[in-house]
Amino acid sequence: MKFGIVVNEGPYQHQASDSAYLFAKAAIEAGHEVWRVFFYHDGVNNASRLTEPPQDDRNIVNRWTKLAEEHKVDLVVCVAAALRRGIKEENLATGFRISGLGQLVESGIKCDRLVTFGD
Amino acid sequence: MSDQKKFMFVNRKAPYGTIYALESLEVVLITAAFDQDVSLAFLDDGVYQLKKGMQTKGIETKNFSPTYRALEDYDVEKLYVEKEAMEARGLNEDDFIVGVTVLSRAEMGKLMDEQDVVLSF
Amino acid sequence: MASIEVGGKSYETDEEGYLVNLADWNAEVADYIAKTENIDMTEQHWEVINFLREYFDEYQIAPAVRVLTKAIGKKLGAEKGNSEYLYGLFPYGPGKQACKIAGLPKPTGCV
Amino acid sequence: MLHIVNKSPLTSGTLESCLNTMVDGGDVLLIEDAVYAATAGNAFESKLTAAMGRCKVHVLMPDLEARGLGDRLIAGVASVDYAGFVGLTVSNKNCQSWL
Repeated sequence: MKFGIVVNEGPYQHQASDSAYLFAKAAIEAGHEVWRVFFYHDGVNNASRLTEPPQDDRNIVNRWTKLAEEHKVDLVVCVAAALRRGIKEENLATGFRISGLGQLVESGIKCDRLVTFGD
Repeated sequence: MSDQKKFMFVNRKAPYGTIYALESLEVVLITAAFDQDVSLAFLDDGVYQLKKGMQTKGIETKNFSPTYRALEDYDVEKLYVEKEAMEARGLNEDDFIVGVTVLSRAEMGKLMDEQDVVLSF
Repeated sequence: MASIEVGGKSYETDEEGYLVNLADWNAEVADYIAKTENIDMTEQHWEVINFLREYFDEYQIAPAVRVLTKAIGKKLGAEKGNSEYLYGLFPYGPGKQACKIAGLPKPTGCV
Repeated sequence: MLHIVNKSPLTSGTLESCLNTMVDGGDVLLIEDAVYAATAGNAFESKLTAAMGRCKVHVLMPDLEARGLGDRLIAGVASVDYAGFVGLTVSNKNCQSWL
């Protein structure tokens, strides 16, 4: 099955981003495709390259990057939400791209299931 | 894109206290451009998003409620308000900035069940 | 931050030339921005610009091109409610270019 | 339809709204702070068990264990891991997160 995932909350502040990641990983392990993860609202902060968690904590941003590299997951950050919150090309982590809200709608159209994580 | 799906946007949060209501409206406007079957559902505190007479000068925030009236131009005409939620907030249809269809909780549940994609903000 | 000089007054703009403070807009500023876009404002251009400003005033959004086309057709007549006419006036798109001249926010939710 | 809820019923009306609105026969999955609803002795227990006649309730076990309540599961609530979560989204034709 083809999955789309929506993340509406920032990393470390809310569990949504962890839940979304673990869901994505489990879906891939079960043989499904995670076609796109769309980051909206404060979720755009998942894409900040400037994130530096302490060494004894999980690195949420790097974890997404790795998922994109290993499983060709398309990580899309909403441009309108990102500009509001200071996420731009220059501080975007590897594997993420900034694009329009149409990419979220497209996920709904093209994927068999769209699962949202947020507050 | 030729395939049309049934999209429902479920709004359960009040405006201004958080940004969800405004950013949800932004997605709705974009979805309309994809020629999908779009409906909006207002439940719980989401009903407050439609209250007319908002005056936001004092909080130095943009009043986005007039935008609900533009939805018609975007061919988004299915706006549903849950009756129980509306009544629990002391509101009635005349309090809303735009025309809506009031549904009972049971009717709302059934409508949700029929959707292909449900986005909740 | 960039800025433009019009009639001896300075107005803040972003890198793409959109006004930062929407309240700064006036007809002279519109004329100036139009020139930077290589557009000579005619009565037909003003019709669209005024329409956009009224629409924004009423609904707090700049309409999508499809919606603008339909609404213009309704208000100014079918011969103007089509994209050939609107793109004829604003070659780079009635969305981006006309909004800029009308002093409306930059459309960000683009598909 | 799969209904995903992530808030404690003791501080938010979300789970109650979900149970009141959803049509009979659906699946409910409790994740994140909603897992507290599935623990024996919580003030929402009777409402949850009443709903279990009309729908199937599942809890995301890793979230319950993380909160130190893995051994307090109300009888009749199904326990799933993330693979089970994925399975529920597959077996239902659509899903909704009650945010």
